[in-house]
Amino acid sequence: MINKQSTHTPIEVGDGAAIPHKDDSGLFTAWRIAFFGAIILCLFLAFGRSEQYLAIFKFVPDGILVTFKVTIGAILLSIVFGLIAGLGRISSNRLINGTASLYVEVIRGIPLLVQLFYIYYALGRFIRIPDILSAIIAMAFCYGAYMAEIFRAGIQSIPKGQIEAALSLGMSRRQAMQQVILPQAFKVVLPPIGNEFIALLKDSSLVSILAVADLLRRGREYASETFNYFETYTVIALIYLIMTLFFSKLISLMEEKLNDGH
Amino acid sequence: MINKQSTHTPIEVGDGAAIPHKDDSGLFTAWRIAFFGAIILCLFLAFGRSEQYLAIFKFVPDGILVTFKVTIGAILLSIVFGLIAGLGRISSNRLINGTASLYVEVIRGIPLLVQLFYIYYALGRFIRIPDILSAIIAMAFCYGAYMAEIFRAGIQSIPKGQIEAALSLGMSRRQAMQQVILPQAFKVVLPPIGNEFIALLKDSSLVSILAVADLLRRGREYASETFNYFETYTVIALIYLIMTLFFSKLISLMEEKLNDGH
Amino acid sequence: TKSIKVATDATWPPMEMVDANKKIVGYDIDFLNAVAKEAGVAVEFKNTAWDGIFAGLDSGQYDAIISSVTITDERKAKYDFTDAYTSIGQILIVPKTDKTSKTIADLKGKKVGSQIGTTGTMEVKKVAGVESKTYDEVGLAFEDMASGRIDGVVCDEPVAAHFALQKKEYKDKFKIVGKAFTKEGYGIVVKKGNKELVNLLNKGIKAVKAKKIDTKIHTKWVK
Amino acid sequence: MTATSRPMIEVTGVSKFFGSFQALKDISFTVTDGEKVVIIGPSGSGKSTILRSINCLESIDRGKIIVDGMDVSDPTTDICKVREEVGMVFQSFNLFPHKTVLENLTLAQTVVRKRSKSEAEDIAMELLHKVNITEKASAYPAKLSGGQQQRVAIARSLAMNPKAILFDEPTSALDPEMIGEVLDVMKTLALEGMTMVVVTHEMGFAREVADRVIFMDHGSIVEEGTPEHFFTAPNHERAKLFLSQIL
Amino acid sequence: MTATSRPMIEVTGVSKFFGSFQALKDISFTVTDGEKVVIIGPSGSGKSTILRSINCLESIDRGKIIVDGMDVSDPTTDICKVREEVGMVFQSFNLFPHKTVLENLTLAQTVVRKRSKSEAEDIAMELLHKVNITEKASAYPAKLSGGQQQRVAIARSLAMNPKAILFDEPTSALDPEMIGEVLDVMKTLALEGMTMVVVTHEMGFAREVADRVIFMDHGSIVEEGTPEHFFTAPNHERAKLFLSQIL
Ligand SMILES: Nc1ncnc2c1ncn2[C@@H]1O[C@H](COP(=O)(O)OP(=O)(O)OP(=O)(O)O)[C@@H](O)[C@H]1O
Ligand SMILES: Nc1ncnc2c1ncn2[C@@H]1O[C@H](COP(=O)(O)OP(=O)(O)OP(=O)(O)O)[C@@H](O)[C@H]1O
Ligand SMILES: [Mg+2]
Ligand SMILES: [Mg+2]
Repeated sequence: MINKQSTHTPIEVGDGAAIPHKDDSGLFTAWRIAFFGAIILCLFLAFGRSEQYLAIFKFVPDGILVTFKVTIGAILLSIVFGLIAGLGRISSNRLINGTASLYVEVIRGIPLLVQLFYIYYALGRFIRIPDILSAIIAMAFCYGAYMAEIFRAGIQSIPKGQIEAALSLGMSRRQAMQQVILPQAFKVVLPPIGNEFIALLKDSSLVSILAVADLLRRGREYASETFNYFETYTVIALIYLIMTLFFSKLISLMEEKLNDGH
Repeated sequence: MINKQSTHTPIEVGDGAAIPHKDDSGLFTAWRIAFFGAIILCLFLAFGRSEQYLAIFKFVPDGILVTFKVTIGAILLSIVFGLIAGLGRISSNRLINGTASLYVEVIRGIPLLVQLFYIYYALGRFIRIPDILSAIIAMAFCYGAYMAEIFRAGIQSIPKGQIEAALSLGMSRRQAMQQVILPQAFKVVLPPIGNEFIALLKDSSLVSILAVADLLRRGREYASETFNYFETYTVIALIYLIMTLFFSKLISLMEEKLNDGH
Repeated sequence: TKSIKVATDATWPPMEMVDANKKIVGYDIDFLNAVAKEAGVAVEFKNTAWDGIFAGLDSGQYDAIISSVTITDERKAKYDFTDAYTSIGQILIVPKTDKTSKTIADLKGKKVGSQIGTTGTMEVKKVAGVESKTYDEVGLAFEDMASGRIDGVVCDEPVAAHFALQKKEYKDKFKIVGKAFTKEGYGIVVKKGNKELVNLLNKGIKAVKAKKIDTKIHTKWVK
Repeated sequence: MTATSRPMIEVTGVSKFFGSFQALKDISFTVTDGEKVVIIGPSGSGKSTILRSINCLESIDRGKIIVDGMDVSDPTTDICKVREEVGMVFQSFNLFPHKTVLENLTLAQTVVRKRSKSEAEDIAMELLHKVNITEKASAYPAKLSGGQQQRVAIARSLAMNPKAILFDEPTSALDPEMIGEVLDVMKTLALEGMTMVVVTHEMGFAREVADRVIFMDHGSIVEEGTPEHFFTAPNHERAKLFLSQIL
Repeated sequence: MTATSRPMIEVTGVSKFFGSFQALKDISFTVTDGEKVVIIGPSGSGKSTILRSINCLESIDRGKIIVDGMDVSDPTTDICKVREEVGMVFQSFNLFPHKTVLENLTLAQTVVRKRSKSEAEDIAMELLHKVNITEKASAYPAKLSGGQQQRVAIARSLAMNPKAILFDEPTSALDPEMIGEVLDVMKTLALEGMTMVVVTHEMGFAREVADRVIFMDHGSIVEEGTPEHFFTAPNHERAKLFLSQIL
């Protein structure tokens, strides 16, 4: 045996939806059943026996838009935060490194929902920003801590020889980072960023608590007026499912493309 | 170069708090500053200049208890769900495998918050169970999907020769699983389960939406009566931070122990 | 004309809610629109979660709140109110299977739900021995009572009538017991010290009441 | 051929496909009670696959395998029963790393044979003595050398009192200095009359121990005969070529 | 010693610690303009460390390194300036895998030397011609053999018009059949008068090209002299032992 398996085999289970890879046929089939099943169920509900469901489908579309806005805004901003903090995490300056590490450790230690409340309500006292924007900032600030670790790991996965070669050609550290390390790290971090995107799409539902009129909020509004909680949440769940499955497929296709390339 | 780094280097960033490993000195220091800093800040607030904070600290302790109850109940139950679904995911029976894969794919495709609403209120229509228990079941059902993937990966990380050796000694599949594979897989899955525990501790804050009187709910109740939003959410965030940092340290120590063992 | 931004938690039918076109509608909305017309200001409504509705006023995200806010001493200590524009009371709703309970005190050892941060919650908490459960929206409390997880709900009288009478499932299952047991007035909330706005709104409220517009609105929404 | 002529393992017309690739092509041979058969052949010729088929670790697509009177290919047969009667020793030892050497030997005895713990331990110690490794009884496999691990694996197999043992290249994962100690144990077993089917590249062992040598290539049995015949005058070109490369 | 006696690299009393381990012990030597110095020594003796110190990839703890008149160990010196003047070629080539061969050569020219793209490309093509690999200009490094990659790395270094080049075992990651092509390029460079410091185990190259050989062991310079002297009659026991092992 000579113990090939160490006790520390890292098992990777992302917090996003399961991105179906080609080699996992079970998940692959499950993806299909889930995706097309959800779509068919939606159509059936919308045009089936009762008017109720159709009304729900008519009520929520602008919520989907807000969900996208928040998700895309937050992922872009979190990439910025994450890149800054990730570079901070590998900085040799103790102050910068310490600050970045503290940011990562503290943010990841507090529930997202609590942070949202905090940033939205508590900090609202001091700065005045429109609500969708502050929801985006709150989400991005939180996800930035995870992104930071992704960027750090991505940058550190580039062999040391690369930066040494760049430096020995006379480039400054900054130039070496920009021209040599980051372009290579970028490719490495794309799959985990894809995973974070899916996770963020799901977590964006938390902003509904802040009365940001996203998909879930629209559903809750509809339900609170019509009392059709069961029907409404069925539709909301299906719509989220279709969205996350769609994007996880897209990401899995992108990853394949990336691996086919040089 | 002979391209040592593949474009698919898996980067592992758990959804729990950052568990501080010995080899990451930045995070290690950050852990200390964050943990002891948070404790000192709590003490300072509680016994410092204003009575306000002390009142908050007196209001929330039963919420902490509920948070623990939910977290521990949900992690234990999710291990059961996860083990069943994980075994299903590696089953050669197409129906079982398909069902388990579908569970994993669908659950991971829907935001936890939506599922909590759904399971809590939808479940309530059919069976009458107390609120904390239904919150625990809802959380565990969701986390079970992630656990399933952890168990699947853990079991599949055990070399095939192990099960073959057990079978060729006349053991049944079930005996081989119980006596040979699972005890080995157990060691492999402990670290990711630790990570899920921390993630669950944080996500347990979502049950506050279900009117379960956990830490966050208690805080929100207090804030909505006294209007001291800033102070209350500061305290809530600090308490969560101390809890997650404490447990991530505990887990990191346990992992070390485990690796020191044979 | 002057324009003010007003927050409301549109999950409190029939006082404030979102209609099928996602417009914020309800008693309060009609009422404030009438007031604004009389006072000569324009109003813009903003849907806000009840949970943080006062925090938003603190941070200046809007100028006023009209959201079935009962005037209480605790609230008056932190915010300024207009004169009461309607008077209501808290009322108890229990499942029809409960034949004995008449007041909250009869539900000792049981769970009573209400929306977080409302006067209903405060009334429940006053009664020792009753476990208070708070919800983000009052509708979720009714859902939970339908699942048998709680044994009573306390809310504003018009809301109770709306919930208990409008949905068939609830009408079959729940009943209102007794009469309203508090006497409260709803007021419009503004930031402490904003006398100018309070005076303006009070002037409008007086005019609306004088013209009996409020009774028309009342019959439209509360029946 | 030594011993009685009661057939222990009968392989008749066995074919096996992996997808569209045919790993075994109409294989037939018989191993009688007490006989020692050595299977040799180039990599990928199907040697492991035939052993694994006998032990039911692979299902076969055509043909019949009968072990000690039980039809392995019949789905109603209790496979565990068959496996109890036939031991198997793997190239990669496959000891259970979470159990001590002693526990490795007692596990199947208690779980499958339902022996009491003390009885199982007595048997285990006796067998460890036989493979000359008693001092490591309470060690974990990771602490043993490859040769020691393989000897424990053989003892573990013997603890089930099998009627035959299949060896799949038992020495090819070993450093040269450890091969001898494992082969010695196997020779002792052979002398005691155990029925053995051995896949190996150790030609010295084959010559010395085998009653019969089977040469496989591309999933077929190309040549079969006594060691003298096979090593001195093989009929087939492929066998000649193989021997010239390996010797 | 060839050429002028203007010192290009002056290393004076340099010591370097990794934690408590001393990797360099009071090293002093001078390389004059146009001189070719070969450093040899057993693994771990500090050869790479001294090269890396000259190029400022390691900081030194004691002593002084002056390159082309600039004091490397002085914190006020512009390190990039020093590195522009001194090229470095690594054992592992370290080409940029996300850039084509041509882009590998033009990157630093445009970014550091601020040359225009077309000027940089002209220079690059000329150098690729010199290292005899023009046909791969638009290929990515992963498609090149090791020998080709190393030749590109040398060309990349030359593109900055360095006054000296440091080679750290440039051929030891190469398959034997590719070593020649890289050494040929280095010999051409030497003939053209480039100042070179070469760490290598290629004794043939050292004999043929070196003006001086420095032998290091355990962080110290143990012996220094002409190749004839060193290879035929080294003074020190350690040098003798090393030569006997390597030749
Ligand atoms: N699980 C499998 N799936 C697909 N093909 C397989 C599988 N197992 C074996 N094969 C193929 O079947 C053929 C026979 O394999 P087998 O392992 O029996 O060869 P072998 O004679 O034991 O070779 P070696 O000396 O390398 O162990 C090989 O071509 C192999 O690639
Ligand atoms: N970053 C480092 N941290 C700690 N020790 C180091 C580091 N780099 C080098 N060393 C140590 O310094 C000593 C000299 O290393 P160096 O790489 O200079 O040796 P070398 O002569 O180039 O050997 P080789 O022929 O193996 O390349 C070695 O003992 C090495 O272990
Ligand atoms: Mg084999
Ligand atoms: Mg070196």
